[in-house]
Amino acid sequence: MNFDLSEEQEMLREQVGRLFTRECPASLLRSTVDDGAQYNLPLWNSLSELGVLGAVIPEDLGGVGLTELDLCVVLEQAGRVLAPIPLYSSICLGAEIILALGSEAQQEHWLPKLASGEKRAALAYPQGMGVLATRDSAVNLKSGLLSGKTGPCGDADSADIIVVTVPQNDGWQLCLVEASHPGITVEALQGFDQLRQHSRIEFKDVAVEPLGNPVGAKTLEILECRTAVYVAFEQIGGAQACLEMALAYTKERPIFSRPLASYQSTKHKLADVFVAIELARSNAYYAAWAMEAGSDDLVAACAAARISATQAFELASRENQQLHGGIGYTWEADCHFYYRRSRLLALNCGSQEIWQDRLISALAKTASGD
Amino acid sequence: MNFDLSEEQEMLREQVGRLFTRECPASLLRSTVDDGAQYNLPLWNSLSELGVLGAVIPEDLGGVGLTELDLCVVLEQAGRVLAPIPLYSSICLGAEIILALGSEAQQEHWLPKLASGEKRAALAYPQGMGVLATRDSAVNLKSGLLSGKTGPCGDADSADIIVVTVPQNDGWQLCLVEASHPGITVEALQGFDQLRQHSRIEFKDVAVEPLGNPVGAKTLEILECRTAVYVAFEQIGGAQACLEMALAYTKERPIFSRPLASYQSTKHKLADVFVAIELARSNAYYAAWAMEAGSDDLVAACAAARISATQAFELASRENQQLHGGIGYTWEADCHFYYRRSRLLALNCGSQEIWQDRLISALAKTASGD
Amino acid sequence: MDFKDSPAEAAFRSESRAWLLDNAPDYCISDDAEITENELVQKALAWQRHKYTAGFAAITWPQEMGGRGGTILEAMVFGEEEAKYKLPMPAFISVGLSMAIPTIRKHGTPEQLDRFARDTLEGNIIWCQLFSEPAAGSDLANLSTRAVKDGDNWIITGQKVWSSWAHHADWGILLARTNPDVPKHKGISFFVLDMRSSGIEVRPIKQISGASDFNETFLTEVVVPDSCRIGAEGEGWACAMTTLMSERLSSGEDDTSHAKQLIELASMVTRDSGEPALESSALRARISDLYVREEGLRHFTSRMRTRLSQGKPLGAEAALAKLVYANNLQEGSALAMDIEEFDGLFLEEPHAHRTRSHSDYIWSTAMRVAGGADEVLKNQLSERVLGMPGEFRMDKNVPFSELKNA
Amino acid sequence: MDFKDSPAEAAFRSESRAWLLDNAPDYCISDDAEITENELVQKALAWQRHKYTAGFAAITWPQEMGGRGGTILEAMVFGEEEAKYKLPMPAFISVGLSMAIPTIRKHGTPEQLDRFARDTLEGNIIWCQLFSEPAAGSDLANLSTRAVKDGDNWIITGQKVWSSWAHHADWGILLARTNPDVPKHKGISFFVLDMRSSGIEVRPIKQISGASDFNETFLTEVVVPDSCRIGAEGEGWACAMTTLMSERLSSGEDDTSHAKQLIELASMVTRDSGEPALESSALRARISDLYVREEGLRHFTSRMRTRLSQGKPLGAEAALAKLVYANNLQEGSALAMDIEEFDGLFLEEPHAHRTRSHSDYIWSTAMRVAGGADEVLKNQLSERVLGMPGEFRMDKNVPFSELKNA
Repeated sequence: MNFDLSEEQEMLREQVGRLFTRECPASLLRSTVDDGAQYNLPLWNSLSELGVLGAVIPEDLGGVGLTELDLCVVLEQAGRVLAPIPLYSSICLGAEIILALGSEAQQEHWLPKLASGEKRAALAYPQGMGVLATRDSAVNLKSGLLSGKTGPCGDADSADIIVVTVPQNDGWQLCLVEASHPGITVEALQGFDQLRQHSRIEFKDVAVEPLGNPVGAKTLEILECRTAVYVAFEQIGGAQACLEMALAYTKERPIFSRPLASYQSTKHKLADVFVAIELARSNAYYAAWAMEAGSDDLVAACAAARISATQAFELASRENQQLHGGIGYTWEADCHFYYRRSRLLALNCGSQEIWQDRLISALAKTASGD
Repeated sequence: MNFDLSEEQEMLREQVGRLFTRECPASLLRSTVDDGAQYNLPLWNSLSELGVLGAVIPEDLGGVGLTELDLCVVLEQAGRVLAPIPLYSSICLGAEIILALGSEAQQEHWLPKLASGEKRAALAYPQGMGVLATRDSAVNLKSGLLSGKTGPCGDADSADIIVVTVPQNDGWQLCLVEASHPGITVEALQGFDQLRQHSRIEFKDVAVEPLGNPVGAKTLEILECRTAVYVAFEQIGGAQACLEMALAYTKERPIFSRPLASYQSTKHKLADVFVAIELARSNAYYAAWAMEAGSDDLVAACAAARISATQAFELASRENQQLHGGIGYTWEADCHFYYRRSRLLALNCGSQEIWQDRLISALAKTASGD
Repeated sequence: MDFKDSPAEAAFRSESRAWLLDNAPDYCISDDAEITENELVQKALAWQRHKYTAGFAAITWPQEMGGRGGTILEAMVFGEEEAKYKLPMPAFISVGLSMAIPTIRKHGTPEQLDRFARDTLEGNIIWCQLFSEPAAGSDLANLSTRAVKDGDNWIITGQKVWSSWAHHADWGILLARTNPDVPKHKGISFFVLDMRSSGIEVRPIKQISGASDFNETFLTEVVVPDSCRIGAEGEGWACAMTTLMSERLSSGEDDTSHAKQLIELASMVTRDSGEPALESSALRARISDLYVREEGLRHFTSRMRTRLSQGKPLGAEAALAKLVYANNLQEGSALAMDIEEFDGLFLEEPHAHRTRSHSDYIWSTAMRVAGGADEVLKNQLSERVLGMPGEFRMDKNVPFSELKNA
Repeated sequence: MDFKDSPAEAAFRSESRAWLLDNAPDYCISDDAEITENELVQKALAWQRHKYTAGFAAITWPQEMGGRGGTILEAMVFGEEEAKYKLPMPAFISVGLSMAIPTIRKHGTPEQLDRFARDTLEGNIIWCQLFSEPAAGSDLANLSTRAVKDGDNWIITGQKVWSSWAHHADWGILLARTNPDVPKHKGISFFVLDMRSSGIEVRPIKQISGASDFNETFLTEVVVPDSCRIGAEGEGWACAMTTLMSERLSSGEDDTSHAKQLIELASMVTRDSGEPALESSALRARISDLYVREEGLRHFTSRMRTRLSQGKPLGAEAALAKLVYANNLQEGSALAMDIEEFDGLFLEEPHAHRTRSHSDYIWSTAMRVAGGADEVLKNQLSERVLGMPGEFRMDKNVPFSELKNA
């Protein structure tokens, strides 16, 4: 047993972390908001040059053929600085689905481009829950033509291709379409998180390519579980950043002539945050291992990672905001970016209630030996 | 508007409080446990002499004809010292139900005796949820004969009469029977709370008197709502006692050469307890008023009182136990009686989930104007 | 105990209701009205003036001050009825009526009271508050704005933050340090500051909401006559306590039941099963928790008002109201988003409630900090209500000028 | 990252499993066995002796001390396999192996180690711990048991509490104050105490569970030879830290998933609707919360063990394990009662799990306090892991004899 990052992963973490620290300072976040949450192309290119976008894409498809945990390490660092790039949308959703379900031709055509960062993908949910496998759908597919307006889709504005799920008979059909199709309208939404653009996508009789045959709920659940682990690492990165900001600020800020950090209420609050993060991190590591190993308890492992990461980020972002007091309420402080982001990540791939339900159902099934 | 106890109620509170402080010291609790949770007759008699047992029973039925809030004041004081007497069982359950549903003859026969404390009643639920109106029942009534073994029944060992609910067609039949009936076996249970004896009662073809006609769920809900408010006051009394014990102890106990009470973690913990108690108390006052006034929002008011009192007592009893450290873990300390009692009162008249469901259903109904 | 109006209260309620029905609608501003800040200010002052004419501007103030000489309960009754209309009452109204004048009344001279009370009541003065500084928030007494005596004047220099409406204000209430050589609570004095004086620069603070409701106010050698000092030199801390206690009482008055709104929302949102979201017991549990805290707070406030109306002193218990209110707001607005799941994060027609939940989730962070942070309020409750020992203080008896962070 | 055994670990696991299969059953004690305390003690010592003979008694100790010279991961593997049997391992075993001997090894002389190490390993010594006192729990350094030098001996007088198995023990590890005229952490020394010495009286403490698993130990002028002092005079605090760090690592090892048990329970309990309780999303939410904290802790422990196995130092992070474990136990046992509602409060056949939830709910209060209360652990995490300032201490440089509460 060896439950830690490998040396190579530690190096990757440092390398990616340094890149983000250098190229994604908080000033970039402020200008990103001013620019309407456009993603940052230079940052995207730097990351692409590191070669990490293709971490889990096989080498013969233009990727690096590393493990899921390597990609998770990148996500954690991106989450730490709130990097305004379509990493999650293009790689963890788009490439992930094409890799799982696309035909050989589709994989050969798109994955090298996604791995290099040259093209970008986005995923549109069929409705507003952040869940793939729902019966409720605002889009429909008839004779290969897609119509309707999707749920919120992250990074659609920067996407070259869009992946859509549509309920079909007893299962779901995943489809792929180029964003430039004339029957597509991308309508930007005003979101609570100001750093990642979301849109609804309206399709008017758009011919789409199927990504394989229709699939069942089980297949989609596994896809969503994997996705949720990537988000969990983003959340943990964000939570960790909040903890560090709060520590730095409270150690400096005097109140009643001693540092705010010297008050037991501050200490216990941040100890609670630390505990929440470490529990979440431990669950996330296990889930990443379970993905890699294709472990039997994949669903429970991923759900646990998702649930505890959401709790940790929510707590950390709130209490970081609180400890920054009046300063934290000013635009010049950085806490608010995390405070808003924590809400986005809590809901962008299924609410806590959805994951709690999945977790318990999976455990109950195991217990009854189904 | 006047949202406070009246002067008379303040006097009642002091009078009853003094009696309990004098006649129910913690040593009485220890001996009660040693005696197998037998109720304390001298204490019962003292309370009866004050005349408060009949607080809400009309004067022409041997009572005092005061308001529900007066009885609540007594319950709070009983809860404060964990008085080992069947006050709740006999008065808030037994007398309450007879007063609501009994025939004139039944009321005239039993209520004066219950009001004087000469006789005592107990309520047996048809199953193990602490709820009257359930379809699930372990007892059944056929041709006036009751059979089966009930859910846990508090104070059955001291009861002269037992009230039972049985599902009957679309409603429920409440029945009354004398405890001395030869077809009745009272089987004492080993309960988590060591100060109030609970039993299952086994009926073998026992002839019972109906208490009025079968009633519907709505009638039982109102009875349970009223009951829950009495329990809420018991809980608030218990929580308040925990807060006071914790304050007294932490102000005295030095840790690192200063009082435990001077640590901010202790201060904030007890501030949280104080807030929980005051919110619960405010809800409970309102619910007592709603009972008295027969207000439209009775169900929501009582459910809110119940839910917040349970939260307050649970929190207060746990943290009181925690703040007493190792001492609190010894039998000679008093915290544990409250720690155990808080669990009893959290479940003896319906769990949090049941009351949350009732609360939201009642509010949703109001909102939709049903 | 009675929640209903007494006959006298009921009569006053009818009177208020009738008067409001006739008079309020002209002054109301609908939610979607497009109105400039200046128009808002003028409309608020006009409404204040109109209430004054009719004797409703300050129910509990004595008649000789221009008030009605009524009871606290009457003031509550009028407030409840007034709240049914969308009337313009920006913060500067309460800075004047609930902070400035009560402080002047308690600590100032009769002349000072004459100068300001009726004018404030009549809507002739816009007030702002100049207390907090970058290094003096929770630790307000740590303020470093200096006031130096110069003949009959004070020369004041420093930086104040979080002053709303300072850019419109006629007068400000100001705390400044008049003596740095005594411990920090003892060297502070309280002034009223003519905002037209030279040397005052007001800059908006951009908030995390994107708006700029607050300002930084820079004071550079502003000349303030000694006649504008309220209370004795060094009595400023006591004055500030009067001011802030009055504020504490007025906050938390918004008794909107967010829980009830959430129930309505959750009964309209459907889950993938086709059932309303409200069928979920997990959601019911969360809404219940919010409801019992909101209702508990509402009834707690009634208990405190009853106490006040009986002439009993109000302790730090009032801190409870702000503490619970701010945390409920944060929980409730997060829950509103959760109910609608991913969709709940996006502002779209016709979902006006989302605008509210988003801004509440942001604003709650200010509420948890402003006017006593959660942590300060818990200290107050534990020390002043529960009698627990004060925090260890190393700044208590040290002259301000010798403190490390001064 | 790999959760599976390496080939070497897998081989050792097979070996352990095979040996246990052949040897453990004879020593097991079933849940419903009626067995006296003495029989339990003898059976535990016999099992210890048997493991020793086979080389499994102390996996990580060097062979010259009687250990196996194995790795921490091997110790974990053996522990996991051993835990599958109901073997008798009362606390005195770990007081000896995980506290007394590691402390003697680090701070004592070679002679002292020779005297105790192998005998402990062979199951010839029953150890007890004599650290806490009525006024020295979280503030352990506040202990007032006095040791006064008398030639080559120490005369020790004082009262110790919370010593389990003291009434059976052969030897105790003891902290006593050898110099009251220096600050409190500096005047303490560490001794091993022959429990057969005269002047020792052991009295059981009745606990809130009704049982008496712990004792008060009264020491009255007990004569202890100086050769029983471990480490230098005044080095007792450092010794105690060694002892307690070893304890911290061994606690929280019980990785029962209460959440999984609750799922099983809730799928068997039916609600009035006829549905299993587990259908409730409110309950699912509560069980989920517990599950993710239990699983998180399990994997956190694996991370810490990995660290140890890499020879990296373990910081105060280990405090996290005890903190989370104790609180999970309290939440989980309350939840077990809640699932069965009113019925859950009563012990009845065939509901053996209720016995467990009742005793866990009681025992969790001890767990939240013993070996570092929640609050102490949070202080440690914030100070030692997060680098936050220490609590203000007025006792730091004051001689013990001048402290108010001494």
